[in-house]
Amino acid sequence: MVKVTLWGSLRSATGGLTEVEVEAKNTGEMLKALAKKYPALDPIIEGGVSVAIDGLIYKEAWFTPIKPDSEVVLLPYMKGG
Amino acid sequence: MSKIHVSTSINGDAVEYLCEPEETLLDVLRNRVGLTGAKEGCGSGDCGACSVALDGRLVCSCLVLAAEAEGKTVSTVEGIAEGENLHVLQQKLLDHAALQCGICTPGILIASKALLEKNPDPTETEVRYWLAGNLCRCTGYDKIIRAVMDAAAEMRGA
Amino acid sequence: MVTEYKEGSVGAEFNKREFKVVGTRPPRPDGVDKVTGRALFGADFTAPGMLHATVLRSPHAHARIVSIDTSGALAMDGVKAVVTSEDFVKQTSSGNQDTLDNCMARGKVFYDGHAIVAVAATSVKIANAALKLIKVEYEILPHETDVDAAMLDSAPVLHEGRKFRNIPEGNNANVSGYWEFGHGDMDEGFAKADIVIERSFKTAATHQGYIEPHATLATMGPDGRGEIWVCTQGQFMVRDLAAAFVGIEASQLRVTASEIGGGFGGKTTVYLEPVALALAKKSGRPVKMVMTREEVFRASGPTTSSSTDVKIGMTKDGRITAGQAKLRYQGGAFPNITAMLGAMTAFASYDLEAVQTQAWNVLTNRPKQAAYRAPGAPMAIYTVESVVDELCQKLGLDPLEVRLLNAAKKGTLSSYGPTFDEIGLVATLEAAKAHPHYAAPLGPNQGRGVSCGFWFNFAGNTSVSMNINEDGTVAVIEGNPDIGGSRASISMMAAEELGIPLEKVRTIVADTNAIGFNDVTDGSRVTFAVGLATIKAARAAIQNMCGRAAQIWGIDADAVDWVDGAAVPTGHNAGDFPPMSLAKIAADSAKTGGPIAGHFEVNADGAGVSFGVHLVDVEVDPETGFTEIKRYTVFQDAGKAIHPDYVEGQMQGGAVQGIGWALNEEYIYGEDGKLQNAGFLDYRIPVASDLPMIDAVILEIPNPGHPYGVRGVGETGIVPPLAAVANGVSHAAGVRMTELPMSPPRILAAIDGAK
Amino acid sequence: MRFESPDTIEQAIGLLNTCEGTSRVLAGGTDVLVQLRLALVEPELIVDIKHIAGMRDITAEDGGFRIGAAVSGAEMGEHADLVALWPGVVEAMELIGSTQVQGRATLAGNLCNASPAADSVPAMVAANAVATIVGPNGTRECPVADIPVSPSKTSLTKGEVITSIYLPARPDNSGDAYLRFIPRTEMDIAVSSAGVSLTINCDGVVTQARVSLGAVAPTVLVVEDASSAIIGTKLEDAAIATLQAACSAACNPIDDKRGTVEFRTKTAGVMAKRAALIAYSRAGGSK
Repeated sequence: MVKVTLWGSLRSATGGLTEVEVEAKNTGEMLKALAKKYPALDPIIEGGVSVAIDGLIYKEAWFTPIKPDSEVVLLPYMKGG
Repeated sequence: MSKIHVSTSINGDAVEYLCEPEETLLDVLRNRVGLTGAKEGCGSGDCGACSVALDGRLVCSCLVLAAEAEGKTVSTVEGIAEGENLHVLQQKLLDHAALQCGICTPGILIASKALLEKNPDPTETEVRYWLAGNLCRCTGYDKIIRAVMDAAAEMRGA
Repeated sequence: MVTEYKEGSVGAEFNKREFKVVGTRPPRPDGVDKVTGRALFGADFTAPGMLHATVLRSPHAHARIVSIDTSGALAMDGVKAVVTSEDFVKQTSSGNQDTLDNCMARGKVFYDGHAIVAVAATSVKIANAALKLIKVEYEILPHETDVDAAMLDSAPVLHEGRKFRNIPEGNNANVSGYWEFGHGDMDEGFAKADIVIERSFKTAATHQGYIEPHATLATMGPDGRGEIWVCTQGQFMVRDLAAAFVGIEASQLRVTASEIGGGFGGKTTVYLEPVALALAKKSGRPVKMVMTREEVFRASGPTTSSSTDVKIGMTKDGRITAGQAKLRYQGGAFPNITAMLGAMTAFASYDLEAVQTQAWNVLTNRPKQAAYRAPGAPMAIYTVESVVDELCQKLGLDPLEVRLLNAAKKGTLSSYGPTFDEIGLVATLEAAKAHPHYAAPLGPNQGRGVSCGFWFNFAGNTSVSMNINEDGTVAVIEGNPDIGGSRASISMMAAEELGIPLEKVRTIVADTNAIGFNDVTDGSRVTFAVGLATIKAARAAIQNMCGRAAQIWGIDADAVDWVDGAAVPTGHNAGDFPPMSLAKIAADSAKTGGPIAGHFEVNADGAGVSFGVHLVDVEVDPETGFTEIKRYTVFQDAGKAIHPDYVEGQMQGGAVQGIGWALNEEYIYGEDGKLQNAGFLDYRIPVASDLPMIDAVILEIPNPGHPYGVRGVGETGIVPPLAAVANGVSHAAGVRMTELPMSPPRILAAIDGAK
Repeated sequence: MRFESPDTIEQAIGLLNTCEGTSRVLAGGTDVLVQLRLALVEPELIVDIKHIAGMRDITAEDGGFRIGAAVSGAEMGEHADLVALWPGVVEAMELIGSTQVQGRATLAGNLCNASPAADSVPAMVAANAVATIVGPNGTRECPVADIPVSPSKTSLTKGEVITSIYLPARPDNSGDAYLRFIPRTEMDIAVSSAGVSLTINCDGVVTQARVSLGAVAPTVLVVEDASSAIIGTKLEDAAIATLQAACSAACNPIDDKRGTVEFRTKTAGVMAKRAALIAYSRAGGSK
């Protein structure tokens, strides 16, 4: 199981939780599992998110491995100038 | 409406062109003569990207009618280097990394050249005020000012 | 041995090494073209038979388009084609549809300057005359340009019936985005504080202010194949959007990026390109479009304006106990995420137990915002750094000491979620503290301002190819427009990795058909991501060259190493052969298997965040409110400065854009919703005489995610100046300034109000 | 549009007088070309006066200087005697726009543009400058102060052209100065401005003064109360304060994107105070 921290405003999609647990070995699995467990997250994930694993931000990368003790944070999709 | 025939000298070459009465010197340089070194950043004399020397006098070519160039000499950025040899100012801008995007560079060169012809030993403040009409959005001006000061020193033989 | 890139390897890229080319200051490869006028920018392209197109724009801030009659224009001699929104393909993604609707209004105009019709004719003069013959019937609607007013229930609704995701109850229909970040118990945090300051701030919308107006030239033949030449931050972005809007496949559209006269985020989208392509399609002729400066201001994206409430608690010894911010941004008539980025970055410099930020994006009758250098961060961090400064002032504490005491560092749970890895904030603060500037005396009416700044930096999709020429030179082919000298830094990294002199390398920015996909030049990503891909492409080429040498020597490829630009046996056991140079291997390449090249494609990650600290001394004229910048020093973590001159250039340029934002730049709208200062005369960007030299101090705290330790440097520099200048002015004027720009009338009114 | 560059003033007037539509005189062009660009005017005729004899000359005349209508700001700044006599007028002219604009912009053009914020006009008004106007009915002289009548409007009639501006002679121990407030250090339009011309006696007492304000009313204001506040004084603090207050009291500005009523009112007084001190010092007074 990996523990995923969600950004605050996603609370409404998870019944008030900002930390959730899903079974996943990489980011792609994690996102799929999240969308399945919390269907309200599906359109948000579909619309584009970033994932921070152990402090590094990944914008789109399904196969980035997640270790069980990794710090995983779901973040909105970001863009610079 | 018939066009106006203009005979002029651009960077030392005799040039003739036909222009509309409302066309600016900048339009003609870029669209009729094929010299695109002078840039249009504003069209209102506020940015200096279109700077040229007209009979040796620094002007914005967007504020000069093409018809006014009859019988005059025009100097643009394309005429600053001599063959393969860059002008000291050009070399100093490169040495000091005084350009990022480079769109203001032709105007900066023409304006600085006019300054150093008039005042070979300007202070930093004089350079800054002289170039106040040449907007640069990339560099914060620091390296441009250093490059012009350094070019002035070299041209004085200092 | 060459280190293999392993899919998914995290934070393991950086290896400490001695550099030969990286860190030096050679002249840039495109420099001579740019000092001689040869460099071709967006408006410098022409094509035989070319038409010129101009755009009819809305004179109203908000109106329904009842009808458009273009027959008069079409009947005019010299007019070859006219397009409206009806000539474009409806998009499936709402984001793309918004961009298209911004290029050409569909049903409604949302702001003064919104494009409605474009006309292609044999000259600009004829095209402009034709625009006057177009009849548009409007039903004028009430408008709103202010962020707070647009949130009121009484505000006119821009997009009736459109639903936005994740908007909490109680927000009106103009709220298109809501985000929340943070951790910890806020009540507990504020309870621990000895002092709590709560303040509200406003910042005006500012424009990127690139000196080169948008310009493009498009062609399209009856075979449905098109080409576009354009000044853009991303030719692939232009290809994808323009092809989708006009309804052709990506392969049929080739886009070439010209030299670009500044972007700062403002050229990461399309305005003219799809329109020119549609006109070229209709007319069968090349079509050139160049914006006037007025159009750039009225209709290309400025950044957002903001209204923010900040509350911060501090103990009397300077520990921040809690920080809270409510950020309301407007970025024009279409949704955007700038407020979100503001909420994520607001408190990023601090190690906090309790932090909460909330952000709203609100739609207003202004042009669609575009990214502007660290989008969202400058105005958010301005508010936090202003309150921290005021807390220090009230408690009599040194502002740099307090920042050091609270600084985010490795292991800090960031205010936006993840835990920080190696970061350079403490080193940057310490450098500022130790600098002579910080100890220099101040004169009368002078004040010193300090601020931290933060930006994420991004990486993204990147493709690089590298060809080893038979004469021993190297061509690097990349796909990111060079805004500030990136061809120099990319060439330097290629030379470094290959072990050859820099003069042997030439880097070009290729068109969309000549190289794999690349994200736009944004997010401070190019030196990081393209650099990384260049290094990996070089390693691929090196592997190939080591293989050739191994074959020539008759030894295993594993037994060959690459040292100083030559293949060498790994040791005596491998065999005794003199080094075989790149030039030698290249010269024999036809005989050893053919051309040698390396390439690398990746969606890169690991960009590495960056921090900066700015110090500024200002002097305020108490009789006029005029602010003079007396001294300015920038400290910033670059990870590794590949070409220090251009790193300094980014730091200096960012600082000066921020100074402009702080002091004089603003979008001014009248009661009629029209932009009043659409020109460089009254949109006042800093001029040379406004400024002192900008001292730049580069720190190098290596980014673990890059082989050379590079961090992006382009954006962070614009973040601290807003608060640094505001804090300096507040000290000099003796009154806390809470609204940007701090134009002289505003400062004088504050001084007089405080008397 | 038609472009003409006549060799004589008579030809120029003939062209302008017979043109049925809108016409524009072109000297430096720094206003006219911007108006053309923004399509604020679409003239039928442009008459370039730079080829007419005398238009580009600065001539000494009766102790003063006659400045041709096509003399650029840069040329004025390079004329040492002119700068010595009327430094305030020259510096006002040289504040207009950039170095590039200085290469073209003219006193007469700045005057005819009739902007309330024109930099050279308050300085010329303080200097009692006189314009020479040639028209279909002959030549006339007109004080510069009477040329602009409202924003963008002048008292010139159809076919009339300003051919020169005369800056008069002045007594010894005179000085003038012009200051404006702008948000940046360069490249802006004046938010408020002041011109001061004064003469002192051998004791340093002001004997004559003329104070003008720009950008705070539809046309340049001459503030008699401000002049009288300093005549008979050595610009002591009290006199200066009275001048400043008189200037602020005279203001009748508008609120716009460049400044508020309050700001213009206040800074006009500040500019006048500072300009007066500079003019005093130029006249040889010491404080």
